[in-house]
Amino acid sequence: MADMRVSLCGIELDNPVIPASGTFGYGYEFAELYDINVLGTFSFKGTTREPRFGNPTPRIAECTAGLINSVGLQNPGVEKVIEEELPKLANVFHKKVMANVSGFSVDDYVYSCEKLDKCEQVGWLEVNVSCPNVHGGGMSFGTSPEAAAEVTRAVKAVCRKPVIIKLSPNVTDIVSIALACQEAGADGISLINTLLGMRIDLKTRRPVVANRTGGFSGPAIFPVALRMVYQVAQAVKVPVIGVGGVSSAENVIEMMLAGATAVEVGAANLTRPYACRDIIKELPAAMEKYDISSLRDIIGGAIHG
Amino acid sequence: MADMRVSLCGIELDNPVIPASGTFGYGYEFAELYDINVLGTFSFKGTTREPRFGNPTPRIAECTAGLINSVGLQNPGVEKVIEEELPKLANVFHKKVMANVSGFSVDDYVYSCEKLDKCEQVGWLEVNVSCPNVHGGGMSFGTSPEAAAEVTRAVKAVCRKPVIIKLSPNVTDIVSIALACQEAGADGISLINTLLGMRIDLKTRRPVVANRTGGFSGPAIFPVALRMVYQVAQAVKVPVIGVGGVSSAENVIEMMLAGATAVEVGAANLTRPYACRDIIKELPAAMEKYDISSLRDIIGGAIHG
Amino acid sequence: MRQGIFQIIENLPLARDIMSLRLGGDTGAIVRPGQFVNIQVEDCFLRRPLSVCDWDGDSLTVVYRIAGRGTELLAKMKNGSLDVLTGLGNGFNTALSGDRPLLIGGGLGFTPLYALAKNLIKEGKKVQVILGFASKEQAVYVDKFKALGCEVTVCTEDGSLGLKGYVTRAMEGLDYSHFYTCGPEAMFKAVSDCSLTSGQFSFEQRMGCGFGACMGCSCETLYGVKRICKEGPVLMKEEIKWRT
Amino acid sequence: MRQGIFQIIENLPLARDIMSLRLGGDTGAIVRPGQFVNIQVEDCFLRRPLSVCDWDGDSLTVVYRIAGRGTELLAKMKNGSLDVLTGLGNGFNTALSGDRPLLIGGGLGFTPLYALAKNLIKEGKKVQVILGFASKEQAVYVDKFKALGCEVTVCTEDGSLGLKGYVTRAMEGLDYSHFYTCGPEAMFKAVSDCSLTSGQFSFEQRMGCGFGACMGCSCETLYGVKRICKEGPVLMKEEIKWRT
Repeated sequence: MADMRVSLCGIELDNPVIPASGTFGYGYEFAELYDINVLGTFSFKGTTREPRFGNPTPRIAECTAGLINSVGLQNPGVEKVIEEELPKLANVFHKKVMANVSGFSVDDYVYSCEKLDKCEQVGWLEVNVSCPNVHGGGMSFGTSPEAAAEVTRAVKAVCRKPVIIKLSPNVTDIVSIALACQEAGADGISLINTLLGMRIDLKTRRPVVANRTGGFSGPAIFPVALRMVYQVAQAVKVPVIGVGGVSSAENVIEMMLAGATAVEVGAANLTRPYACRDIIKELPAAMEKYDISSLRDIIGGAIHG
Repeated sequence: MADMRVSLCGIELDNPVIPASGTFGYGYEFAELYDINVLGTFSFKGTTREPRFGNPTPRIAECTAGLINSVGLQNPGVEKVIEEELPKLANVFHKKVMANVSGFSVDDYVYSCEKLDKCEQVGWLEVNVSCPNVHGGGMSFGTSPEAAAEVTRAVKAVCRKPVIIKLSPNVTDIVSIALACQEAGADGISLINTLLGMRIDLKTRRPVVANRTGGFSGPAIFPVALRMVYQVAQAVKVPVIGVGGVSSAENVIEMMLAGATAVEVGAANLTRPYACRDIIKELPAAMEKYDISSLRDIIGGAIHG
Repeated sequence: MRQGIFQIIENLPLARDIMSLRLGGDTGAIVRPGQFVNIQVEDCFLRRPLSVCDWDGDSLTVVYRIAGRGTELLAKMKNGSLDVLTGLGNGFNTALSGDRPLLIGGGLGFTPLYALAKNLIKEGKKVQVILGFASKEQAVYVDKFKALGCEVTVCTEDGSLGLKGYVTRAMEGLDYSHFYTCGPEAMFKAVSDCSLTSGQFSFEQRMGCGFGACMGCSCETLYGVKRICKEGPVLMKEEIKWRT
Repeated sequence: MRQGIFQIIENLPLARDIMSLRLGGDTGAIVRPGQFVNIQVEDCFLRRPLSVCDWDGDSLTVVYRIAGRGTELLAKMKNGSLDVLTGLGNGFNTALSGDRPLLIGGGLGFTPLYALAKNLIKEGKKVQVILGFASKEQAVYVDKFKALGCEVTVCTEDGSLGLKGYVTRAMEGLDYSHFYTCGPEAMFKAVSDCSLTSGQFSFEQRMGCGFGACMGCSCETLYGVKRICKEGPVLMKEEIKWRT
């Protein structure tokens, strides 16, 4: 009997599969398709202090084995999320949810995290210091150890629940940023957010997305995500969530061997609405194929020796 | 009649297609397959002061839409390249070739570049400050503006021919590095080198390549390369060579719209030995499809407006 | 929304670069004209969203233009099966049509209007249709609309068929109870301006998922933000915020 | 080296996870036993290098183990065509065989040895063959070697067929003029140590291109660096630098 359970910052997950923020809305679209309680948990749409429409459209560009999005943190704002989205979510999801938070100032982060930390349904806060879509916004926090640590420290000061910092891959030395966040009290690190990418329309000779550049995700970025997870997992003591191009049970196992305690699935949800349910279904067979009885046992298995 | 000519640092190319260093050896393997004089030029195998075997094997890992290599600059050393490889090349290639140089100290770069600069066959020096495979080696030069500028300045001091600096994408701010190189006298910038990536073998639970991590290339990285070319081309005045995942005539045009004066083709040569010849053959039809009479005219076409 | 495997029944050209694709499979999720399907094309990462032009219990038809890599690959498929998401989007509201609805299609915009016309005719409405095309060569589906019993006016930009000019020219002096339109966004503002009644517009936008998960296709309306793929693609004239 | 499109004639299992693939096409570039082909499998970025087991004027056969995604996909292909690079690598040197060559195959290592045996028999040599397998179930091609007229000794690790133990056990006391071997690298050192003559080893390595461009498969020999795909896959006993 395959044991898929893992413990993420003191909360046990039935399995390590977590839909990534921005690819799963607040859960309902998918709850109409399958019982989302099969998930380990999910990270809801990036939430900010104020409501945001986000970037102008078009916001989507296709790539080989991936896509670029420049949604730009569209969300109803933290108050509405708490008053409207979470109660609705309670009807279809009975596990702790991961609250994904973005901001444009330390105060923003503190304001939103403090409110979400008090919500019964919220199990973890995932603090996004890395969204590449907001000019001069979240990006700056994620590209400097000091800024990332400052956000971490401020958020930790107002939260009782585990705080996971989601890092940007668009940096020279992601390990130093992860270490700074751990030093500042982060309970976990999730990586990677999207790579900054671009496509140009040959007919119009203009960038495909109105914002010109956007976040590149999908199977194409998996090798970069895996490398960074491997580097960070070796350096930090806190749990690491592996994110980036995961689209199969094998990818989940590979991420965990690299050092991930849990794994987020992003772009795959957009092209395959049942992707996460299917990955969870396929995990036991994949575990047997690779002689794994408990997923806990393989976390970081490729790091030593 | 489609005009494919472009001028790269004062030397006219029949077309902008250039096989990238490390995917075309010193040209012969391909000269056995087709007349390599159809190429704009090509960038030969990264050459160092001393002969190098490179990294231990396995050195290759497959990825979605790409591969990871950790060859680690295997080459016979600059003396042998000049005494043996270039004379052999002269029999099959009658255009100026691009000499790709790597090093582990400023002196290394100066030593090799000074010698290659004197070779009649060499048209440009492409200085690789970005090979991610050599621990503490080339990587460090490519990740700091100061170090990249120092190498540029030193090489320029001993070279009469155009010096093109090849940049690493594994950085937070590639524009600042490109500007530092231009400031230090670089005649051109080529980007991107490979992204640092990794794969793990689920059976052995060990990294696939012996060196653990390696350089990730192929169509998967095209959107990241295009974005960086777009950013750098806007910032610098010198010509930019677009490199990264290019595998079709459309990709060449997209790179040029982003600001590339010429385009290097890498991984595609490895899986499709005739890739560059085919891309050059397909360019006129692609130009007609997108209403382009002269490639020169579209360089940077997506930047303004 | 429902995910299903559909068999390719036929995939034939109607005109230069215009293809008609008929798929066999479970169409149970399609409940209104104006909804769309999202088709996974091999070797493309994203699905291709296409309006349903016509459907019955076990088959559906989409009409698409060969415009890029995805549709080029799709056009090459002459048999086999496709992974398709069906029943996407809100679709048209036929309850608002009144007795003499006007349907206005620009270019391939006629596709969702065909299923709509079928529906309205069945409901006993007097359906007037204006179809605008670039030229005669592009003018497809005209006879099919006529065969349904619609009163059809054709306009072409070059005058090679029907009225010379845009669809708005054909709207002048027409008497209608409500209108439904689909076509290039450039046409929408003009149609809205010269329209005498309320109406419904079917929008297009680049989509990541097509079922409301990614927020890639959002647009601002006078009544808040809507997702073209979920609360759209059909918006009411009164709620549209025109880009100025 | 030559690139060509080959038709799948048959792709059948010989044993559990062991497949035999016969391809029809231009084999003109294959000039020596021990050379390999590099096959493009759909949905895989890199080609799959496989030793040629047998070939004639217009077809070739490779035998492969279903070991990963690429070979899993390849095993599913029952017809259609494949993009194949042929005539890769140096191949075996038959001129050195002497009158009584010994061929030693470990696991699927027999594949290049089959074409070699055919060749040597044609040249009138007395060919002795040792085939090592994990067990009886894995022991394929034994009869085919016998049918060529070879003197075949089989070894299995579990003793379920022939001698119990490794191929080196079967080498003891044998009289031979030269040897050729292919199999797991772990077996090579043992074979080299107990061999009485010079011999040739066919190596395997992960390859990027298969034709000498990427330097991905290089190895150090006593006589300098060689590319397994170009100066190899066959190396002489005397030049091999054993990893200690």
